[in-house]
Amino acid sequence: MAIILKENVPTIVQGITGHQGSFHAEQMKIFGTNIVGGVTPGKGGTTVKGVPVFNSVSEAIRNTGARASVVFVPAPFAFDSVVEAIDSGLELVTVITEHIPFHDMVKLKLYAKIRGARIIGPNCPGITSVGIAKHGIMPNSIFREGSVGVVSRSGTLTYEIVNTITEAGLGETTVIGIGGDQVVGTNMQEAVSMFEDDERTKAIVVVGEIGGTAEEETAELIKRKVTKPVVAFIAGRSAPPGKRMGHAGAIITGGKGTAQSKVEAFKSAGVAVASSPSEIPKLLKERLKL
Amino acid sequence: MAIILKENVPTIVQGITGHQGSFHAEQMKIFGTNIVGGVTPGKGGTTVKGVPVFNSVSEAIRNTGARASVVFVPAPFAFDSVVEAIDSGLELVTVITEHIPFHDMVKLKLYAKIRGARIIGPNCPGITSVGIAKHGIMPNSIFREGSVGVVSRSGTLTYEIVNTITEAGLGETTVIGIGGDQVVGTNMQEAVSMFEDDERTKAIVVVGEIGGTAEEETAELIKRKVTKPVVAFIAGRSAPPGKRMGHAGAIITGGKGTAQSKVEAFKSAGVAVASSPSEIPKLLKERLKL
Amino acid sequence: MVDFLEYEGKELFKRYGIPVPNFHVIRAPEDVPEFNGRMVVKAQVPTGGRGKRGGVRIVNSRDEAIKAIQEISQISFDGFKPEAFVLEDAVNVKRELYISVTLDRSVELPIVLASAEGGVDINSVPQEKIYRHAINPFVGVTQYLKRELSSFLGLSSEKAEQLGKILEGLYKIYDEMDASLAEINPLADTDSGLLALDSKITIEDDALFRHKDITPKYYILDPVEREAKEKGLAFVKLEGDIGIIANGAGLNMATIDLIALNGGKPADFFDLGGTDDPQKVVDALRLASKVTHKVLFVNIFGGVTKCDTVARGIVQAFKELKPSFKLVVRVRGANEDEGRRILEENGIRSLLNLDEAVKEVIRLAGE
Amino acid sequence: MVDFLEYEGKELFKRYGIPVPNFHVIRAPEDVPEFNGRMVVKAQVPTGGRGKRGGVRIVNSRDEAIKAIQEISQISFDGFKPEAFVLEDAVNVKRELYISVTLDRSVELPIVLASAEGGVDINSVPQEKIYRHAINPFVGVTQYLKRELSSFLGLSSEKAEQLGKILEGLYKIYDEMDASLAEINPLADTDSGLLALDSKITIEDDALFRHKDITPKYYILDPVEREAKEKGLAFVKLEGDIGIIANGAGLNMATIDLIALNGGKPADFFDLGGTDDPQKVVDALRLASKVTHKVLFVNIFGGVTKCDTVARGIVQAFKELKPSFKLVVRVRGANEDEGRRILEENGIRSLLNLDEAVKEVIRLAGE
Repeated sequence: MAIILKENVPTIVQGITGHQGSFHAEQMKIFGTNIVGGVTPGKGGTTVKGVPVFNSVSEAIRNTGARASVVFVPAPFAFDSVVEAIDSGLELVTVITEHIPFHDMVKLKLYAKIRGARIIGPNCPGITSVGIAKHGIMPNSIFREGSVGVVSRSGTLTYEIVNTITEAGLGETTVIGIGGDQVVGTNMQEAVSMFEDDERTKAIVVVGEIGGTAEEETAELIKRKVTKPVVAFIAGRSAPPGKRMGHAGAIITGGKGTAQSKVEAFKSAGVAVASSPSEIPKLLKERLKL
Repeated sequence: MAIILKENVPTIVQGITGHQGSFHAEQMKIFGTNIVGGVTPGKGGTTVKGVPVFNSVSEAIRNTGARASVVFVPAPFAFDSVVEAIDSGLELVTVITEHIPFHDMVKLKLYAKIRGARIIGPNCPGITSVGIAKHGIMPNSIFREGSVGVVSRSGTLTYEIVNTITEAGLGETTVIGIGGDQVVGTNMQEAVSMFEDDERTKAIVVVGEIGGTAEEETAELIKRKVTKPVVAFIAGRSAPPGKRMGHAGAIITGGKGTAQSKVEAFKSAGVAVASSPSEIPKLLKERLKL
Repeated sequence: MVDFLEYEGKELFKRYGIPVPNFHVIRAPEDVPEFNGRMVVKAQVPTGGRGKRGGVRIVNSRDEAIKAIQEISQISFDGFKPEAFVLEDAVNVKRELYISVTLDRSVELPIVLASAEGGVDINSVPQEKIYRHAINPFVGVTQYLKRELSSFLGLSSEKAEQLGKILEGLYKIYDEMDASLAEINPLADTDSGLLALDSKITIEDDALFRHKDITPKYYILDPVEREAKEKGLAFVKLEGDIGIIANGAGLNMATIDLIALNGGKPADFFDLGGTDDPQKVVDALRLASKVTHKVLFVNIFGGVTKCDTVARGIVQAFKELKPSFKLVVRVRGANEDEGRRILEENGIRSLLNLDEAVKEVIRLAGE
Repeated sequence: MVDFLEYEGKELFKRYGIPVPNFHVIRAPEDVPEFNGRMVVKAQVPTGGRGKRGGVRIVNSRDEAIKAIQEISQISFDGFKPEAFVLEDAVNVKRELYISVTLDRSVELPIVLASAEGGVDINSVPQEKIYRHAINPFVGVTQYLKRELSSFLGLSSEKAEQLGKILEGLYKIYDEMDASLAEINPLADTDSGLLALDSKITIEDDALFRHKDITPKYYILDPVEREAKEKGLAFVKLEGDIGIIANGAGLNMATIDLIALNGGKPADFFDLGGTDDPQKVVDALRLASKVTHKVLFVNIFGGVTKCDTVARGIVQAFKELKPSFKLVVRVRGANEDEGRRILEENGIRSLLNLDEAVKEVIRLAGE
C-alpha cells in the first residue's frame, strides 16, 4: 500500500491555467496520475494540455467525479481556493503554493478538521505514492517502488535524498513533502504514524530541519509507538540562531528549534541520524539488514 | 452497554452554585452519578452539598480528573462555559441551559468537532444510562433497566413516555433528551445510529415533534441501516403553521416541518407511529414479540 | 422574535453598506418634504402583502404623498394600522432578485438563498430556481461563493462586485445582529446598479441580551397573547374551547394532540416550563381565566416542577379568581401524592392516568 | 518581516483600545513641545536593549529633552541611528508585566504569553512564571481566559477588566494585522491603571498583500543582504569564505552543513527557489560577486529548476561579471546532461556527486 495517496483518485488542478499549474498537470499525467480536470474561474470550457478547465471546484466535481486537488493558485487566493475545495467535498488537497500567511493556514487546518478533509502543504513538493500517483511537483524520474517511506520538510533536498535511496538500489512506498512553513496541513508526526501503520513500508526516513519542535515531537512519538527502523537527517546544523534559513519555518528563536536539540531527541529515540544525504541509504541498509 | 454515557465518568457541574445547579448536582449524586466537583468563577474553595467548587474547569480537572460536565450556567454565559469545558479537554458536555442563541450553538457544534468533544443539548433534560449514570435533570424515579433506547426532542414528555414504558414492565438502556432547539449538539440521527450499534438496546423509541427535518432524516437513516424495531411519537400534530409551539425548534415554516410529513416519513421507513404516549409500550411489546 | 419594519431594516442596510434608494421616514403628514419627480409611499406594517391591499402608492408631489398617507392610514393590514411610512425615490427596476441569509436547520449552518425570481414569497418559487449555499461562520463569505452566486443570477462583472458587497453586508447583519432572517426582497437590478427595495430582518428573543439597543416590539393583536409575551410567559393561542396548562413544550403539544385526537378543540396552551414556582401556576390560571374556556385541563408530569407546588398554585388561583370554567387536573411524577392530597382537601378531584383525564376533559367540554 | 518601531506599535495600540501614556513623536529637536513635569525621551531603534545603552532618558523640560535627543542621536544601537524619538509622560510604575500574542507552532494556534515579571526578555523568564494559553481563532478571546490571566497576574477586579480589553485589543492586532508577534513589554501596573510602555509588533512579509497601507521597511545593515531583501531574493548572510547557491532552502541548508562538516566556512547562501529563470541565476551570481568569496559552490538538484537553465545562467553571469572567486558546480536531476554539456563547452567543469563536489570546494578554499 502507501500512505494518504493509497489509490489513483480522480484529481483536479486548481490554478491549472498558470505556468506552474499547466506544466505540472502534464508532468503528473505523465507520471500516471488520474488528472481529470482543472479549475480557473472565468476559464471554464477551455482545455489545458488536454485537461478540461472548469469555473469552480463543484462544477469540476459534477463533471469529473474528482476527489482530490493539487493547488497552484497564488498565495492571496489560496485560502479561498482551499476552502472551496474542502466545501465542495474533496478529501485531499495538496497545496504547492508558497508564501501563504500562516494565519490562513491555522484557520484552514482547523477548517479541514471540521470537514474531515486532509491538507498537505503548503509550500511543499506534494506527495508521491510510487506506482500509484503523484500529487505535486516532485521530479518523475527519482522514484523506484520499494519499502522506504520518506517524510520531509524540504523540497529539492527530498529529491536529493530520494534519488540517493533509489540509486542505492532501495525504493520508496510514499514520499511526502510536508512543506517548510510554520504551520502545515499534515505534519511530520502524522506522516510517521501513518508509515508505521502502513504494511508495505519497512523503514522510515525523516528529513527535518531547524525551527519548531516537530522533530522533537516526532522523536517522542517514535519512542512511544514506532517499531520500524527510522533514519533521520536534519538540515541547518550550521545555521546561526535568529536567521530565517530560506523556509519560513526554518528559524531558531528563543533558543528553540536548534539542530542539536533535534539530533539529540532522535538519537534518544533510537533513530539513526545521518550526517549527510549519502549516509542515509547506508543506514537504511544496516537497519533493514540488507 | 448504553450509548454515549457508557461508564460513570467523573463529572463536574458548571454553574453548581445556582438554584438549579445545586439541586440537580444532588439529584445526580443520589442517582449514583460520579459528581466530583462544580465550577463557579469566584466561588472556588467552597462546597455545595458536599461537592467541592472550583474557579475554572481546568482547576476542577487538575483536582478531580473530571472528564465530563453538566452545564447549568445562564444563557449569556453558556457559550463561554462550553468553550471552556471543551478547551479544557472534557469529552462530554451536557447543556441543560435554555434560551442559548442558535448562533452560539452553530459555532459550538463546529468547535466541538474540531476538538473531538460531544455536546448534548442545550435546552434538554440530559442523558440517563440506566444503571450507569445520569447527566441532567430527568426525575430519578422513572427508569428501570431494560432494553429500550429512547431519544427525544422533549423534556417532560420524555418523562411521561419513559414512565409509561417502565410501568408497562419494560425498561430502558439509555434515554437521551437531545433538546428542543433548532440546533442541537447531538441530533436524533446520531442517537438512533448509536442505539442501532448498541448491543444491549433491542428497540428504539423516537420522540419527535414538529419543526425542522430531523425526523425525516432519521427515517431515511432507519430505512438505510437500522435493523432494530423503532417506535415513534410525534408531538404537535394539531399545531397550526407559523406558531412556535413552546420549543424554539417546534415551528412549521414555509410548509416544512409538519407532523404529517414526519409521520409519513416514519411509516414509509417501517416505523410504528404511536398516536398517544400510552400506545408506545403496546407497540414496543408487539415488535419485541413480548 | 423581533421583526424589524422595512425602514428599520433599511437603516441597518445603510450601516452595513447595502445600497438602498434615498428614503424619508414619515410619521405624520407634516414630515413629508417638498420634492420633484416620482416617489413611492409605503405603509410600515409588520405583515406581508401590503402592496395588494393598497399600502404602496406612486406619488408625484408633496400633496399627492400626503393624500396617499391619509388614505393608507385607513387601511387595516391583517389588523395592523401603519405606524409610519417610507417615502422613497421611485426606481426603474429591470429585474427583481431575491437574496437572504437564514439558518438551515438541516445542515446546522447559515445559508444563502437567492433567486432571479424575486419580489414574491420565496416559498412560492420552484426549488430549481433557488440558489442555496451554506456559509461556515468560521470562514464567512468566500470569493468563490460570490462568483457562483453572481453567475447564478446572471449579473455583469460590475454588478457581481456590488452583489459581493451586498452579500457580505447581509451576512454580517445575520451574524453580528444574531438575526434568524436577513432578507432583501426585492433586490432591484437597475441601470445604475443593485438596490435593496425592501427589507426583512428578524431577531430571536434569545439573542437580545447581546443587543441592549434593540427595544423588542411585538406585533401581536390578541391582548392575552401579547400580555403573555411581554411577561415572558410561554403561552400559545389556538382556536377552541379547552384550555391547557402543562409543564414542558413537548407535553403541552402531546396534550393538545390527545385532546384533538379524541374530538376536543384546544383553545390555547400555557407552558409552566421547568421552574418550581407556584406563582407561575397562578399567572397561568389568571391568563387562562381571561379567555373564555369551557374546560381547563392541567396536565403535569412532575420533575423540576413538583406536583404539590402546582396543586398549591391551583388552589390559590381558584380562591383569587373564581373562574367559571370546569377544571380537570392530572398529576404524575415528583410529589404526586402530596399534590393529590392538597387538591382533594380543597375539593378538586385529580386523575393519574393521562388517557382517562383526556376522556374526562372531552366529556366535560361536551356537556 | 516588518518590525514596527515603538511609536508605530503604540499608534496601533491606541487604535485598538490599548491604553498608552500620552506621547509625541519627535523627528527633529524643533518638534519638542513645551511641557511641565517629568517626561521620557526614547530612541526609536529596531533593536532591543536601548535603555542599557543610554537610549532612554528622563527629562524635566523642553531644553533637557532637546539636549537628550541630541546626545542619543550620537549613539549607535547595533549599528542603527535613531530615526525618531518618543517623548512621553513619565509613569509611576508599581510593577512591570509582560503580555504578548504569537504563534505556537507546536499546537498550531495563536498563544497568549504573560508574566508578572515583565520588562525583561521573556526568554530569560523561568517557564513556571509564564502563563501560556492557546486562542482558537474561530472563537477568539474568551471570558474564562481573561479570568485565568488576571488571576495569574494577581490583578484587582477593576484592572482585570482593563486587562481583558487589552488582551482583546492585542489579539485583534495579531489577527487583523496578520502579526506574528504583538507584544507589550512592559505593561505597567500603575495606580491609575494599566499602561503599555513599549510595543513590539512584527508582521510577516507573506501577509503584506492584505495590508497595502504598510510600507515594508527592512532594518538590515549589510548592503548586499538589504539589496537581496528588497528584490525579494532569498539570500542569507553567514560568516565565512565559501558562497553557496542552491535551489531550495533545505538543499541550501544541507549544503552549508556539508561544507561545515568537512571543515569549510560557508559565507552565505542564495536560494534559487522553484522557478526556472536563468536571470535569477545571473542575479544570484551578481550578488555573490559583491561579497568576497574564495569559492562559490553552485549545487543544483533539478526539478522545477532545470540544470541546463542554471548552466546557461552561470555562463552568462561569468561573461558579464568576470568574478574572481573559484567556482564549483554540481548538477543533478532534470536536464543534467544538457547542463553539463553547456558548462563544459564554456570551460566550466561540473560534478555529479555531492560529496565529491563538497570535497573539491574544501580543497579549493584551502588553496
